[in-house]
Amino acid sequence: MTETIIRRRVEVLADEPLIPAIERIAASAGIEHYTLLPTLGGMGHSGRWRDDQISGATAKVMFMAVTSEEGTDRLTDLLSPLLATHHLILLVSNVEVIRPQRFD
Amino acid sequence: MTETIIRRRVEVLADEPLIPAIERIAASAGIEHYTLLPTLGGMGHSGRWRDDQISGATAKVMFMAVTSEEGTDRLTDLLSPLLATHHLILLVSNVEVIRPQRFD
Amino acid sequence: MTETIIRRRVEVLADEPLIPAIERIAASAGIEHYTLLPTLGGMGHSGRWRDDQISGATAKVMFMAVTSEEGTDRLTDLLSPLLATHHLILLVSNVEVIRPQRFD
Amino acid sequence: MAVDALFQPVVLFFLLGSLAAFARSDLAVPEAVAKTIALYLMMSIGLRGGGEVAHSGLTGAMLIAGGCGLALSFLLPLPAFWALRTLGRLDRTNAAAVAAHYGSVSVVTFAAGSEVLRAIGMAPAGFMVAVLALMETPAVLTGLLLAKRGQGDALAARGGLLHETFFNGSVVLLVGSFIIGVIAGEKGFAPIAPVFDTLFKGMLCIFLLDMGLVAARRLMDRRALSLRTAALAIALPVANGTLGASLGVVAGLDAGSAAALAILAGSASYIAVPAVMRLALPEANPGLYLGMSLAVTFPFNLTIGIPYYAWVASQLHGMI
Amino acid sequence: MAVDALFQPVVLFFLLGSLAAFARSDLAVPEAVAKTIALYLMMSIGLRGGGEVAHSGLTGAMLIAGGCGLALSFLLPLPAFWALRTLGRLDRTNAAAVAAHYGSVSVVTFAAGSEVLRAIGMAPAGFMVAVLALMETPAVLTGLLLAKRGQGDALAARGGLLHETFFNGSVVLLVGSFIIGVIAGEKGFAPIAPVFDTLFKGMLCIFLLDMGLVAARRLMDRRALSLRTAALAIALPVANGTLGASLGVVAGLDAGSAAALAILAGSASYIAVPAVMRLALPEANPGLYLGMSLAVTFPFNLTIGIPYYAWVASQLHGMI
Amino acid sequence: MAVDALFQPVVLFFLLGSLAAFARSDLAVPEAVAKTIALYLMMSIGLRGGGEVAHSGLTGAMLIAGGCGLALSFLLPLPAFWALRTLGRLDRTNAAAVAAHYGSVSVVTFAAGSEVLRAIGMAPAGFMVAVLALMETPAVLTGLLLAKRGQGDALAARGGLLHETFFNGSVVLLVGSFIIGVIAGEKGFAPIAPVFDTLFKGMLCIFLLDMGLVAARRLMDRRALSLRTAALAIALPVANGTLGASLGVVAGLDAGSAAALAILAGSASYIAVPAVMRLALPEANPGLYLGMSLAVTFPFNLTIGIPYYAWVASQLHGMI
Ligand SMILES: Nc1ncnc2c1ncn2[C@@H]1O[C@H](COP(=O)(O)O)[C@@H](O)[C@H]1O
Ligand SMILES: Nc1ncnc2c1ncn2[C@@H]1O[C@H](COP(=O)(O)O)[C@@H](O)[C@H]1O
Ligand SMILES: Nc1ncnc2c1ncn2[C@@H]1O[C@H](COP(=O)(O)O)[C@@H](O)[C@H]1O
Ligand code: NA
Ligand code: NA
Ligand code: NA
Repeated sequence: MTETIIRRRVEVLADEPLIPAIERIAASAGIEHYTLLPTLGGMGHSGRWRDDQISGATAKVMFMAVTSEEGTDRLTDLLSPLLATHHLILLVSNVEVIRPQRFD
Repeated sequence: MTETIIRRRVEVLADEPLIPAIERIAASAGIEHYTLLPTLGGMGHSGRWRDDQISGATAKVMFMAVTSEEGTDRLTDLLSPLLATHHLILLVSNVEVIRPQRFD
Repeated sequence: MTETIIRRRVEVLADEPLIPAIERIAASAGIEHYTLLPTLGGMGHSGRWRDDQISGATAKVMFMAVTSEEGTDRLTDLLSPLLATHHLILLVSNVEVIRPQRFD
Repeated sequence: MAVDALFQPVVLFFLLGSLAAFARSDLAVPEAVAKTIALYLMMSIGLRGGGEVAHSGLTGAMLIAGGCGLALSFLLPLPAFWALRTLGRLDRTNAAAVAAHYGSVSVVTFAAGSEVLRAIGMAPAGFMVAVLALMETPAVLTGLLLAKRGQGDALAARGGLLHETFFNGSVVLLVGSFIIGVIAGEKGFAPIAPVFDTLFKGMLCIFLLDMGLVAARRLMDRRALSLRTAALAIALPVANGTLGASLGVVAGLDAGSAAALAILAGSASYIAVPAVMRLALPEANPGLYLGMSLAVTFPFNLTIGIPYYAWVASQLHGMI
Repeated sequence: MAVDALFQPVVLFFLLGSLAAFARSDLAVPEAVAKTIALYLMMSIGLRGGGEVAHSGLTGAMLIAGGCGLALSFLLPLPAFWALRTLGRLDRTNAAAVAAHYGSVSVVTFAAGSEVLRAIGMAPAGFMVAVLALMETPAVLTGLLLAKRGQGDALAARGGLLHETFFNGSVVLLVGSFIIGVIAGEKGFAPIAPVFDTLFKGMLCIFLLDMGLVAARRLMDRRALSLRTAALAIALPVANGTLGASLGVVAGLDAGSAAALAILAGSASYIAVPAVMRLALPEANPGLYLGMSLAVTFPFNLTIGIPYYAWVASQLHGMI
Repeated sequence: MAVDALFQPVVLFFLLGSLAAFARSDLAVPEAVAKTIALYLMMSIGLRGGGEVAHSGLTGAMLIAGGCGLALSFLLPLPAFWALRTLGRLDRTNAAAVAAHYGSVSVVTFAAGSEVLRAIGMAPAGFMVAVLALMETPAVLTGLLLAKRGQGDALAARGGLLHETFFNGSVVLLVGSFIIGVIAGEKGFAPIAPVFDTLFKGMLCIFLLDMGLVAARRLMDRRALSLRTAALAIALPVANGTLGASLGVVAGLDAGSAAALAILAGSASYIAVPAVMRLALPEANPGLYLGMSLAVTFPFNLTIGIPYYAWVASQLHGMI
């Protein structure tokens, strides 16, 4: 049986125009590898949004990175002051991977 | 280090025409905030489906909400009688958030 | 309160042309049911990619299946020799379901 | 005539799509584009039909055709339901859902059929587009009554399914474009005709390429179709189409319009009705009703049904 | 004239989209296609404007119009900011963000307006497309200064927001297509004219159907708009448009070009500026600025604003 | 001539896309639309080529051109493989994968090249579209033999890669549309010509705008290209194109068709072959083969290669 090791899955939901900035901040937290996932819409404190794309300004993208505990902490620390002002959602959960050295 | 607190991530995979109804049911369970995610296709007991969109009837959407244990229980109770008849998939997992008051 | 039972969520991120093969391998591991999710882009050891679709060759798709511990082990064993050569990402996590018999 | 119709590029692209899917090719038309072409076809059909009505004005034939269409859409699900229950051995819910599809109409079948009728000198009247719009929804109501499920459950739209039925996107767009066509008239239509008229047949080719792919993949994916239901997916359109042609001729419509009524009666919905059924009768199997209407009836109509309906209508018309 | 403009298919499709959304229909134009049509409209406007400039050559009127446009875009945010602060009771950041939208321009309003002007014999000069391009960005700079946030925070683009502002996709495409139009000239444009000229109005119909859906859904979704801000979303374009018409006439532009300048001044951005603001002033509420510009000002301009600007410009032009 | 070709809107939009990407603009053509335009271009090329063949009938030149094309596609990967191994210092797998791309062809390069040839009075014969289709796949087989990997591993398509190769979506669509063009003939093509003929060049502009964005972003994202491989991505098309022109002239083709054969030989696949290679040789680096074919060879061919191939072919043709 292949052995698996626990890493952290960090997910950040952010407005599309902010994604390049999120990528830069993640890199400065040592998180180089990530995947971007699309969304369709949602509802939050700032109301209902849809990915209407006429103005890409309100479309959101999910940034997802599997990384170490330390990487997660560094990213969380960098992002937490921005969560409220930039309407970001930050979620962290456990995930098991094989080839753990790829997710540090 | 920023402190994180555990909440519940509830995911409901449903046919696109049912999504407004899922939103209403979630609201009646006290879950006001959510995100909708797209899908491409899948395979289940009722066979293979693809998001061909000619008839949007078979496209599915993932409803995702981060909420409290109680909100999760209320939504699970409301949805569980409908799972079989409406071909819904309901998944619940743990997720850590900061600013926990936003996810109640 | 509706009772939930723990199953495993297996996620495989793979190039779009490989998805039919992943489906076949999953079936041979006894995993018949799954959902496919779209992606937008990402960054890994082999560099930055975007879903430009002109050549579908570099678009990636997320294969997601909720299954039993045993199904997960079988799939992990079948896929792990391929992870490095085929640039796959394999993630496993816990998820609670109701109607557990549907996720075996 | 029938053979000629088979060699139109529109039909050939449908065949190409089907063959590609059967050969397990990875050919695919992106969903967003296929959906947009469907919207485009409805806008174009509505605008052109409305323009013709603006030109011809309100006529008696129009009211007669509308009455025939309404009657057909309300009543066709009844014999279909009976056949699906007895010959098709379906349960009540599935039989009702399928019956609603066959009482309603397919916009693309109408579009392809109109092109064929025009090509053989049997152009239907412009108001047949209004009949098309009228026929989309009544069958859904009959279907729901047959299923004894006017109410729906916790997930069904509050405020009733009627809303979902009448404000379904494709119904709204078709009716709206028809009205815009009437208001705009010939002069208003001219500047947008390069998009909504000139491009029509080419767009239909791309759409039917996708329909071929989707229909064939659906046939291969689903095991919902039995031999019985597949046979009914051919028998129902033939019966309904013949009935439509007869009613049209008896009611005094010209041969082309009677043929168009036959095409409408013989066609089965696969855009508007499935979306409503998914909500109204969630226990009904989409593999069944989409398999029948999209994967069997549509290809049958496109290749054999349309020429047959035209032939029946012209024969009957010649007899009176 | 004004009434005529209201019955154009373009406007009717906008109404159809709005009504469908208000009736909670599920009608939707796929986002990818809506975005592509927006790109197409910019390419088409740029190419055609550039082609006309290639034909007419560089003229004095062109420089004057460019100067007027730049001045308007830089300065219009100032009175708007004041009105939004005092009458609209907005905080500094939100007032600055909204003011930037009203100083900048809407490409689709310009497109629809140009069609109307052409239809009533007041065709604007080709170089007004260049003025459109010039007016997109200066208002953003003024808006950022008003918000006292030239710098941005940790998330704001390194290297400054100016880059984001000037290399915003729609700005690049409009300017680039204009230059290509100038280089290609009439002869180079001919083979691509079937796409970028002949199809223009029909494509605009599809786009405005979507705009109607999006604007009405936004109106229903968001509670960001108060009566005060909604009223300002009508008062600001009227004031700005009147100012634009006056400046254009005084500066010696022909009546059509002065009307086009009025349309530009009266329109509010909902494509380019929101994307920049989301990055530059993330605390500003997108529900507010998109609600005002897209859900109130755009429909107002499309139906009432454009005919009004044309009327004002021709009246003022007649007076001198 | 060469300079003229550079100032076509098609090329200018490619440059605009590249510049926008290099300037890190957020301009983007939605993927679904870019993919659809690719499908459209293949349908259009196939239909028009088939129509011309239906008109001219089967000729000897057609068979000769087909034979030349097959030979080139099968054999060109051999010297390319050698050059990539020795001069490019690539390992066996990567060299084989890249060689397959250069033996195969680029549909869009052919499309842009045909327009240029037509514009300078060297229109290629209609059957060159069939040659294009013939040349897509043989190179893949040679490439797989060179990699000694006909079999594939656990993930490779069961039933062999041949299926994936021959039923690749773009191959199926091109061949299918060609056959439909032959069957439909001039009369069948007329009603769909407004879409598949009149719009062609405009659609190509939108597609090349996207190609410019994609190619330039790929150049910036990937570090897979060395100076050596980038140089080979220019040397290989020049060598292959010269060979193609010579073979075409020696085999007795007219100057235009020989030039088209040169363009095919000199072009490198970036749609069909990468999709197959991702499955057949997953260890090969897509950054390398897409970087070379899409980001270097395509822009080179579009701007310099096509005029060069036309010049070589006409020089050689004049010599005999
Ligand atoms: N509890 C939640 N669960 C899932 N998604 C959420 C939740 N809260 C917010 N979101 C998403 O994040 C977006 C921004 O949230 P907000 O800043 O509260 O408006 C929302 O529109 C949702 O898409
Ligand atoms: N075990 C599973 N893992 C992931 N997705 C599933 C699973 N079971 C069902 N699904 C998804 O849910 C859809 C409906 O399931 P069913 O009702 O079983 O047909 C399927 O088509 C899949 O997309
Ligand atoms: N640590 C990670 N977290 C999230 N996604 C990843 C991670 N590593 C790789 N990926 C995704 O997997 C793709 C292939 O990875 P690689 O084989 O490392 O190039 C990347 O382009 C990312 O989209
Ligand atoms: Na019917
Ligand atoms: Na303005
Ligand atoms: Na080649």
